[in-house]
Amino acid sequence: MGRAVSDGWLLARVLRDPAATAGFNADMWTTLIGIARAEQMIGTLGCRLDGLIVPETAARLFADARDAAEEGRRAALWEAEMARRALAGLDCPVLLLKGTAFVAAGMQAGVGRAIGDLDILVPRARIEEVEAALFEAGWEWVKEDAYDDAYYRRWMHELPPLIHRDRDRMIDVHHTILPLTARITPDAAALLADRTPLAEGGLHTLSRNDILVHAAAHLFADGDLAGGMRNLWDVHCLVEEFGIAGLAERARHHGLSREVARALRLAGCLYGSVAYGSDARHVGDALYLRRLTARDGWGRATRPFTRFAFYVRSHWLRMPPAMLARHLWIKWRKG
Amino acid sequence: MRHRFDVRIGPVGFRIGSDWLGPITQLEELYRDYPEPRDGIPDFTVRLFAARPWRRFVRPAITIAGDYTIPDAAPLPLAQGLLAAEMGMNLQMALAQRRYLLLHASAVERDGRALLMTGESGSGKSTLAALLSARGWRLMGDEFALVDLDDGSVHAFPRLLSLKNEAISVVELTLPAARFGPRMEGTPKGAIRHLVPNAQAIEAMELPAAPALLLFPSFGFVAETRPVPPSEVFIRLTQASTNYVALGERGFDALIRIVAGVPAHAIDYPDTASAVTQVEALWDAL
Amino acid sequence: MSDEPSEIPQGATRRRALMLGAVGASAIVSIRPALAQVSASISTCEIQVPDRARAGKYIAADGTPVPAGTKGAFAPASRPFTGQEVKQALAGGNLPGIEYERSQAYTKYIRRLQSGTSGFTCFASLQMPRG
Amino acid sequence: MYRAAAPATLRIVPLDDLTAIYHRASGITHLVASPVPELLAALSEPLTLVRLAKRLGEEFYLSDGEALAARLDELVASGLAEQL
Repeated sequence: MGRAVSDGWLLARVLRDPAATAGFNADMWTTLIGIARAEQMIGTLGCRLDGLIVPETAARLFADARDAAEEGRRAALWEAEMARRALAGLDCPVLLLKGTAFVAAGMQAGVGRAIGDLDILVPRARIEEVEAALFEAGWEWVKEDAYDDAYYRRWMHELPPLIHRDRDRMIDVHHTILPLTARITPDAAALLADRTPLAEGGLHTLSRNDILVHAAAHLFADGDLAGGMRNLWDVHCLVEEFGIAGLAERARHHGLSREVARALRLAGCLYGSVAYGSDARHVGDALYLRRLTARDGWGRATRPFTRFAFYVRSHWLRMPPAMLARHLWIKWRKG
Repeated sequence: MRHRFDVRIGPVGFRIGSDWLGPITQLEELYRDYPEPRDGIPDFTVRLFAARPWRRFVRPAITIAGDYTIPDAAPLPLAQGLLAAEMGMNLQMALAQRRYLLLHASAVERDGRALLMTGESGSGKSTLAALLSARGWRLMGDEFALVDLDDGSVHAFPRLLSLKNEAISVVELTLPAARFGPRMEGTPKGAIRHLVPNAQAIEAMELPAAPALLLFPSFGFVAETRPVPPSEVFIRLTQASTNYVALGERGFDALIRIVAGVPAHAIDYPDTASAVTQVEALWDAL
Repeated sequence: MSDEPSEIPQGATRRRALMLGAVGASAIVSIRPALAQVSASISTCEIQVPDRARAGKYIAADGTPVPAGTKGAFAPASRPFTGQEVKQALAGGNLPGIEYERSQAYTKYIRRLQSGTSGFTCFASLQMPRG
Repeated sequence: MYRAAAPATLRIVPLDDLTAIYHRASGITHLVASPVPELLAALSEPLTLVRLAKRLGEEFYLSDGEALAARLDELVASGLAEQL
């Protein structure tokens, strides 16, 4: 490693080159582990370092993290299976998204990855049937208040979240990959049409390129970059595993060329994905990297002003100005 | 962070960072005979900090966080900094420990065999553990019993015992020579005073013990003991464990091993004296 | 089944009756995670105010349980609150169907819940980061 | 048609009146009463409700056939059995 870093860059460099941990002292290990936990990448790190010579205590922590990821994988796949059973009667395409798709398809991006809710994509025209079938199988509303519910239904790209009454697991049912309010409108029909079947069971994933487009859209056209290091690791793994043939055209088709290009550049900067233009940094990339790596050795979020700027930006991107104002006003009144 | 204290309790290493010196000084004093984390690498990090910068000085309030966090947990006044640190350590264990099946139980050892006592707080398991340690039992812990996932043995986690309200004076009388932390009034659980485990507990904290008896004490009834059927033990322990579900099949194996191999009794006791008698009677009957 | 014996072939062992239970009854209990479960339900878990151990106590304005009837304190909640209701209250909202001061007192009480009390598992599960 | 989870995915441990079952596919532990273990055994191959009742009848007296459907619904909801 070059200069001693103690922010997200430390994690990035180790994920990029596990051998960089050679000669780490106790404090560097402690810092690395603290940052990885805060970024919810400790499982990924544990898998990257598997088999390397590391201090016994660190090795135990990484083994624990791999165990945790394995149990998380089991639970995620089971939720997908129960959703499949619930929707089997509908004869309607069901696509797994994000982490669950990665592990279901056995992709590199899924190795050791923390997985939260189950995200699925279905045709917008079928969404009421899907909703009904899920209710039938024991999912119910996470009781949101009226405004949130109306907001979701009118403006978001998904149903309000459902939770299973017995298994306590949430499912997000999407009909496209960006909010309807976003200035960009991806081609949802194409996302569905070009789906890739999973080995067994009648579930699907997005096409390889659409998975990358989705990751980029989620990161830059929707989110406030929270969890960005993990999402860019996904991008890095996908690019390394499947390449980017036809990606540029696909991104253009969905109107997400800028986002995809930026995802590739930043993944290249952080993780050294075979450089797809990552050496030609664009204006603003530095600011993104500053936000993405804003952690300290105690796992604390740092650089509050940069974080806040990206938070505001995320809302700006999601909504027309007048609606944003109304949204923030209502949220503010609700405290 | 400004101030830092590292310690190992049983097999688990902690790093505690604090915006204030006070809690760190108390920890250094009370844990002075404890070792450092193995390899200098703690298992968990705890952070005690001021939610707002000025809160370091103005009515200082301690927010508890760490590797694993409850963001909205109520801040504690600086005077309760020691409690905040203990809560922070417990929280890391409860949320993220997965090398052992974690049972919310107190544990004492005799002849290499462990007695586990589990129940909701207020069941008196801390007090009983303290009193038994005064009678020659080795204290293994008053909060968590760590069940080894491979061989089912119980590992000690002898952190400071947290005594509450009436229990404080009871133990102060029984163990006049023992070392105590400051008495903290008006905590979320009333008055709390921490007891430093005795030398025997600290010296032997590396030694696991085979679980031999499992008790479910409850306070405030006429003295009575009854055996608990396996399925009830199974259910109770899944609820007494903070990580049973997270451990998957290994947790199932560990739990079945206890249910099948360790006799279990529920004991109701009117006062701690009779509790000790009931416990030792059951132990001698093994 | 009076003719039961005749149904049994010579030498066959006596058949055990299989109790299928009542239609409404339940024969399966699935173990729910305690505190450690990261994405625990926020719609199904519940918090009693006060919890069973302190049943009947009133809740003072600062959230501490006090003897029933204490002046200025609030009577126990008529029903347990769901995790979602508590979550919104913690975020600055009001517990449903309750006036502001009472809601504040209950919320303070819930914030004071510590590990070991039944509600804490639910309270804690509300706060876990979701991956 | 109903089919139980494959035996290889189930850890079945009788405790007393109740039986503990760890389901490897889901990572979920179930504590079950009779007739659940018997149903899981009988459904090792896919069966219709009628055939299942017949199969069980060869081995047991069925106290109340009405409840059989209810028990099957429970099995399906728990994921220990699948309706095909």
